[in-house]
Amino acid sequence: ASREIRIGYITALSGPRAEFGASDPWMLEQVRRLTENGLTIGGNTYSVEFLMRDNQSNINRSASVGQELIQREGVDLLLVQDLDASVATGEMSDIAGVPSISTIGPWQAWMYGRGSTPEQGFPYSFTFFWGADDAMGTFPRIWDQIDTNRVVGDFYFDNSAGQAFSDPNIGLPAIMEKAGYSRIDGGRFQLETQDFSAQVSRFKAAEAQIVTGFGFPPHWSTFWAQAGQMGFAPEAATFAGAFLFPSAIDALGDRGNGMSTEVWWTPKVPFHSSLTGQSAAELAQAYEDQSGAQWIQTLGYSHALFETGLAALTASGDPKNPDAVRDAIAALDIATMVGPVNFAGSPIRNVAVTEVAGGQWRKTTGGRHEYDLVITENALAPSIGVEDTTLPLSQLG
Amino acid sequence: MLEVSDLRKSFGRLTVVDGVSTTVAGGECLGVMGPNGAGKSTLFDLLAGATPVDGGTIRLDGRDVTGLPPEIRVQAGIARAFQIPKPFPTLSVREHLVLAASAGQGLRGAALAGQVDEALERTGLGDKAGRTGRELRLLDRKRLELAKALASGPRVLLLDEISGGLTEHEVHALVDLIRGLKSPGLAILWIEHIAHALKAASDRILMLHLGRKVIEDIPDTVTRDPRVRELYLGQAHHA
Amino acid sequence: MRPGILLAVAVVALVLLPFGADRGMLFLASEILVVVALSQAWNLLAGYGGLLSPGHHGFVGIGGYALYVLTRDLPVHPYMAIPLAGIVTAVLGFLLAPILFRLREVYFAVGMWVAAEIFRIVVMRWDYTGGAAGLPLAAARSLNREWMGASAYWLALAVALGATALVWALMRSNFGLRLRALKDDELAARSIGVAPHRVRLAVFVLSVALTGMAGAVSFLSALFITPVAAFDINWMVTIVFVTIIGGIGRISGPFLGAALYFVLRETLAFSSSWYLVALGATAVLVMLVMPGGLAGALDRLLSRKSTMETQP
Amino acid sequence: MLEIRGLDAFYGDFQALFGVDLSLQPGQTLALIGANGAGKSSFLHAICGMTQARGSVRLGDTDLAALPAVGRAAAGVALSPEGRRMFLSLSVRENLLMGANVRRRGPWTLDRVTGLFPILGEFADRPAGLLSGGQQQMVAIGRALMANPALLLLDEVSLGLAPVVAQEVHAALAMLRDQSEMITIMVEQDVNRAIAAGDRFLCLLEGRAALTGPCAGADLDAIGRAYFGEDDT
Amino acid sequence: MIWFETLFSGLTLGGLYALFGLGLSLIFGVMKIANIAHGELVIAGAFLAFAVVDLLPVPLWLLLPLVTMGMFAVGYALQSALVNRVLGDDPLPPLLLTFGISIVAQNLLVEIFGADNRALDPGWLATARIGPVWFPVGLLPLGTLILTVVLFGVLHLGIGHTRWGRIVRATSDDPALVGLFGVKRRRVFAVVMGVSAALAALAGVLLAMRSSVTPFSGVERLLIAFEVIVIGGLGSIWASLLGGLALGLVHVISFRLDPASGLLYGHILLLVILLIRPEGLAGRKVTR
Ligand SMILES: Nc1ncnc2c1ncn2[C@@H]1O[C@H](COP(=O)(O)OP(=O)(O)OP(=O)(O)O)[C@@H](O)[C@H]1O
Ligand SMILES: Nc1ncnc2c1ncn2[C@@H]1O[C@H](COP(=O)(O)OP(=O)(O)OP(=O)(O)O)[C@@H](O)[C@H]1O
Ligand SMILES: [Mg+2]
Ligand SMILES: [Mg+2]
Repeated sequence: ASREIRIGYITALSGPRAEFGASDPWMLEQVRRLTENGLTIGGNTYSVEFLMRDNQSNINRSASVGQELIQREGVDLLLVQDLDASVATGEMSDIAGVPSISTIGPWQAWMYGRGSTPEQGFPYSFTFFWGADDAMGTFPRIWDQIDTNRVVGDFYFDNSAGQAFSDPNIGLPAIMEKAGYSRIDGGRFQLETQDFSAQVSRFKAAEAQIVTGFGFPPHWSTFWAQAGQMGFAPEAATFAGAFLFPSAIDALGDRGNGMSTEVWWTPKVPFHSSLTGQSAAELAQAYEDQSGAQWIQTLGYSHALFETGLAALTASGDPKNPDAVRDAIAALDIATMVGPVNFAGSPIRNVAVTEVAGGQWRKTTGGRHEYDLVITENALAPSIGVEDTTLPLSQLG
Repeated sequence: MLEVSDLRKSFGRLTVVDGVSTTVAGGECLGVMGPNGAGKSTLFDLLAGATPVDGGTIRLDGRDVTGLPPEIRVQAGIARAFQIPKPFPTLSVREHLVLAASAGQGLRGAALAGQVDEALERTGLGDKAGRTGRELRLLDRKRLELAKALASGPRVLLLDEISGGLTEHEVHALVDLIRGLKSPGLAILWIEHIAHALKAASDRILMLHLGRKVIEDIPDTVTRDPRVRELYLGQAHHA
Repeated sequence: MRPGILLAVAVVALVLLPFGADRGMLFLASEILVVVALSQAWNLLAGYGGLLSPGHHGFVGIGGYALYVLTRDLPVHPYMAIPLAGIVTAVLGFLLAPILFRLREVYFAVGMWVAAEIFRIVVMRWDYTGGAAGLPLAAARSLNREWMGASAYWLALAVALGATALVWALMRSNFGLRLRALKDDELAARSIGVAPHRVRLAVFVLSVALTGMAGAVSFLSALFITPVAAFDINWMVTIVFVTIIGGIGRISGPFLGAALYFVLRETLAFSSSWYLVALGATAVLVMLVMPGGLAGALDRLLSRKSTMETQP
Repeated sequence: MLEIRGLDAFYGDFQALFGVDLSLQPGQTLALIGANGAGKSSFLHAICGMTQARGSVRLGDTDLAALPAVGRAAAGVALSPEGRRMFLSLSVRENLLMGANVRRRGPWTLDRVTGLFPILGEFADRPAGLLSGGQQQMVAIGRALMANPALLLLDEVSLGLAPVVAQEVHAALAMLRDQSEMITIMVEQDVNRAIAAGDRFLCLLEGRAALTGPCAGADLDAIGRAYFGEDDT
Repeated sequence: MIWFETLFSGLTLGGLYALFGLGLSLIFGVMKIANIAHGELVIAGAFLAFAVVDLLPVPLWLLLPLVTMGMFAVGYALQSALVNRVLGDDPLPPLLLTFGISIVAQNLLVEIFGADNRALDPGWLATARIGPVWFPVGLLPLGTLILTVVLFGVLHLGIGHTRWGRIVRATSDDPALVGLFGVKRRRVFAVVMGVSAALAALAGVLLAMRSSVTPFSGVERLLIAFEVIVIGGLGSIWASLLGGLALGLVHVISFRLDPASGLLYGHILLLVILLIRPEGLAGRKVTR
């Protein structure tokens, strides 16, 4: 048998989601250096070859690079850092019998979208990330910290994640109701939507003081500008997906101050890498120093994806045997850059649920960056320290 | 065979065909003449269905064809050779005729080949059957117009200035050809500016001016008519 | 006779490819064949029929979804569902034609594009088709894992060669003559008895049916379908690039265009956006120096060579 | 003066003119005649730069052959084209003003042109496409005059004109001829009328000059034979 | 009240749409070609504005003319260097050429600026409101609408009532003939493409202030621009304004009633209009 392990890595380096993959080339460089001398598994030393593929933010391209990696390159393990790509390649990995691990995408979207259930699971594909319910659960706890009339307007981008977030039974509507918030339904919207005046006027007419939902930065910036123009000024704006990256907040100018969001990872989380021993702050610092860019939330999860993959290969005893690798992933329970990733003890087959906190973007005074993400809520991630309470937007101005 | 009554057509404010009526029987050739812009080609457009009429009726063998689209009229037997030849640039001469015979008359196999060969031979295009429309010179383009019309197995044949650009000699040959086409099953309408040719081939001549019929009679009467001399033939022909 | 034998050998070689090639090559070959089939179908409508459609990606998507929904809800084998997908798209095209054929030129083009958008949004909104989240290929686990790659390849080959043979045969038939005449000059064609609606309807339905089948084949190996993937405008970008660069209105066009397209993609794919820049620049360049595309340039080259050969 | 030597004209591979020579003095009018397709329009097109041509064309001191069409217009060549070619979305006045676009000095102004063709003044604001054929012919001629040309090219002057209108146009042209130094080349289907209107005539046959000479006392029979290419024998 | 707001949003969005369509319809009217790169011209305008404000913080009143002039130059250069070379009887070469340009432009923007969403911060203007308290309207959308109407008016006058406009219309009517009148048609085409690109760029900057753009946003703008000119009808400048306003209204109303269907009702509107009037609302019948 060949003494080389081939690992495929799919991410978005170009296209509309390129920001999610922005740190990946750098990250891969780090991991390559770490595995330069190969891995010793079950007494054999294997050289490690990484094959990174850009899916161009395009789901078709994801499928074809997935095919290419599995069929043409014959990879032993497929790592996927993109929800759309993980859905597209998950089936291939199951059918072709090549183990895959993915991240960055609520696990419900990944599992239900592919027609499976927590009891059933999948033969070869795995994912680790937080769930839509957990992330959404942080939202009412953020709002509880400020004084409002508890009327919330919500609207969602219509994709698989958006469907999970807006699901009436497991999504935000149910969670808000349970937490005692009344809901003004702004519906789902499509990618090409350029106008949110309908939602703004509906929320304004109902005197909603909180806005929430899910979407991408451009959707929010359009909504937020129109809200300003139409004189709608809520006390809290907590929108999943749109405030992940500092650049999205920067793009809002002064009006980005006070946006609140779910937090997957920040340089402040108290976790360490199982590969390098680096702390989160050190990882972010290294990235910022070497790339000149600001840290992004995906930095932690990309790193954890490599950690999980390499740990599984090592634990398998025979990395060239797909079934051994698959069983090793299923038995995995390790501490990573994003906290514990535990497949072994998970009640949901093929899924390890990670922690999620809540935070608020605040304008810094003379710091390195224009905005800073301040942790304000940590019920599901107690190891992440709370820095401040959430402030109402009217106080931040 | 062809009965036309009170045909009208305007483009915007410009009335081009203004209440024209006539009949053409099988075996007959009706010559059509008139100054430039008199509405001759437009009259043919109306007969062939290329433009919708504004008023009036067209009957073929008693059947009203006024509202039918051009392709159905061809199938009914109204075939036309255009004044400005319109060959299909990428089709060969033979393909033009095959198309005309199959689409126009629904012919297949040997009957089709026979009809195509006959049209080629009659128009003297036999040696050019393989050329594409794009390669043809003006004269051959005009011949092809006629050949196409023949291949579609017409009952009414509309010929629009097919002799333009021909030498005297060729015009005589054309007159002979048209005379030879005459048969009880076919009515011919021929627009031509060369008066003597028209006179030689036609049984009657219809003179149009400003979209109206000026006169319709046997050729000798028409060419002697003072209105025709004034409006169309001009002083040169008095000599 | 010689070209005939050559062609037969080429076809046999293509059919036998799965026994010689590894899975990766086979997959690439299937991808190429799908693109050839799509371009040939588009070429039939645009190149021979003169109807430029920027909305064929809509039919790629419908074909793909037909495969997924049919195999989910009916006891149909996925391979059998491919021709059925062609029938579904053909019926849809047939129903749409009365609206679209009222339109001309730009209006027709925009109408086609908008129709594709409507397909996408409806599929996205419809729970029956899985909505925005998409559908897995329910029947995938019933497929033979060993032969999956080869079967997908053979299906792609069948659709591509079928499309090519169909175009070839049509263009040699009476029907092809009518089509060419209509494209050259509609009025003149009607004046010799060609019924434009019937002819156009026929090419339109054939073209979308082939497109649907090619779409179904493509999504067969994807194992998962989403509206975004199925109705991706990039299908159109690829089809237009391949057909026009290759030489629109020529049967060899889609082959030559696909060859260039995949050479570019395979050699430059790693530089992400630069590969697309190169693709666009190629399109610009080809239009500047050989507006007839590769096939046109090749024709001219060959005819020059043959006139040179016949000269003493 | 206009001096043309060995003029060939081409449409792609097709040659429409073969070595035509011509020379005209200021103020002269040439009647250009010939059968359908003889190359009359091609001759005019070759002079004004609308088709590929070879040979020398000099107007006064200017070597026209060296200029593109735009430059020839500026040098004083104006054409009233066959089929009139109105700018359909322009009004009659705007069509006429297009003629003045090259901004050459001279006697012709909007007022003088409408003085020559009063009906054009009346219809100045109508879209030119709505005018009758004869009226359009007047616009085309007026439009060419507006350039104050040194060389006026008139293709098929009386095409589509009622005989009485044609006579008016010819009367106006005759007046022009007597009043100015402008050189005119006129294509006219009616041979008799052409000979009457010109100082010299040139008869083309299949792209070649078949016969040329002064109009005064021209032999109509010889012209007829040259016209149809019949042998004298 | 809500309906007034909807109406207002619809009209202002429609104004922006009309501006997308205006440049496209100009090119189509004059050169009879469909400029596939039109969407990218819109986006390029926005990115040019980003580049300018990144380099030096110019105020808005200076930014707009700077970007407009810059993109005029780009349009002029594109036409004279590339598009002019493929103009002819066959409509396909210009189509594929502009298609190629659009792909190149899109991906060059990605390489230079990255794939991020970017918006232009119009400062205080972003949320400035005027009008009575019971019906405040955003100054930015109102300004956009007014600017659009003014631009349509200017173009209408420029095309219809100036020497330049006469030359453009004459060139459009008969490009082969205008040389005889001393008109260099390639230059006319280049200027027209420049104007079209400038209008597109202006629309792009306004779009970037209203929402945000990525280098990939061109295709959607192109479809909207095509819908605008087809709904309005080809052949008249004002038709684009009509088409834009109609489409904007339908979009906003349908976002209100059924946000999840996105642009569906706009698309259906288009098909219905074309079904009733195959030449668009105010289009001339295509005579063939
Ligand atoms: N589609 C059209 N739109 C507007 N006017 C038209 C149209 N077709 C023809 N005309 C006008 O109708 C009149 C008659 O044209 P027609 O072609 O019938 O004349 P004709 O008698 O055949 O002349 P000729 O002898 O020159 O061929 C002309 O003035 C022409 O300009
Ligand atoms: N654009 C063109 N392309 C190709 N051939 C052309 C073109 N224009 C004219 N010809 C050909 O050139 C020859 C001379 O044509 P031209 O138009 O100069 O003749 P003419 O004497 O003006 O005839 P008419 O009396 O019909 O106007 C003809 O054989 C014609 O077919
Ligand atoms: Mg006529
Ligand atoms: Mg002529």
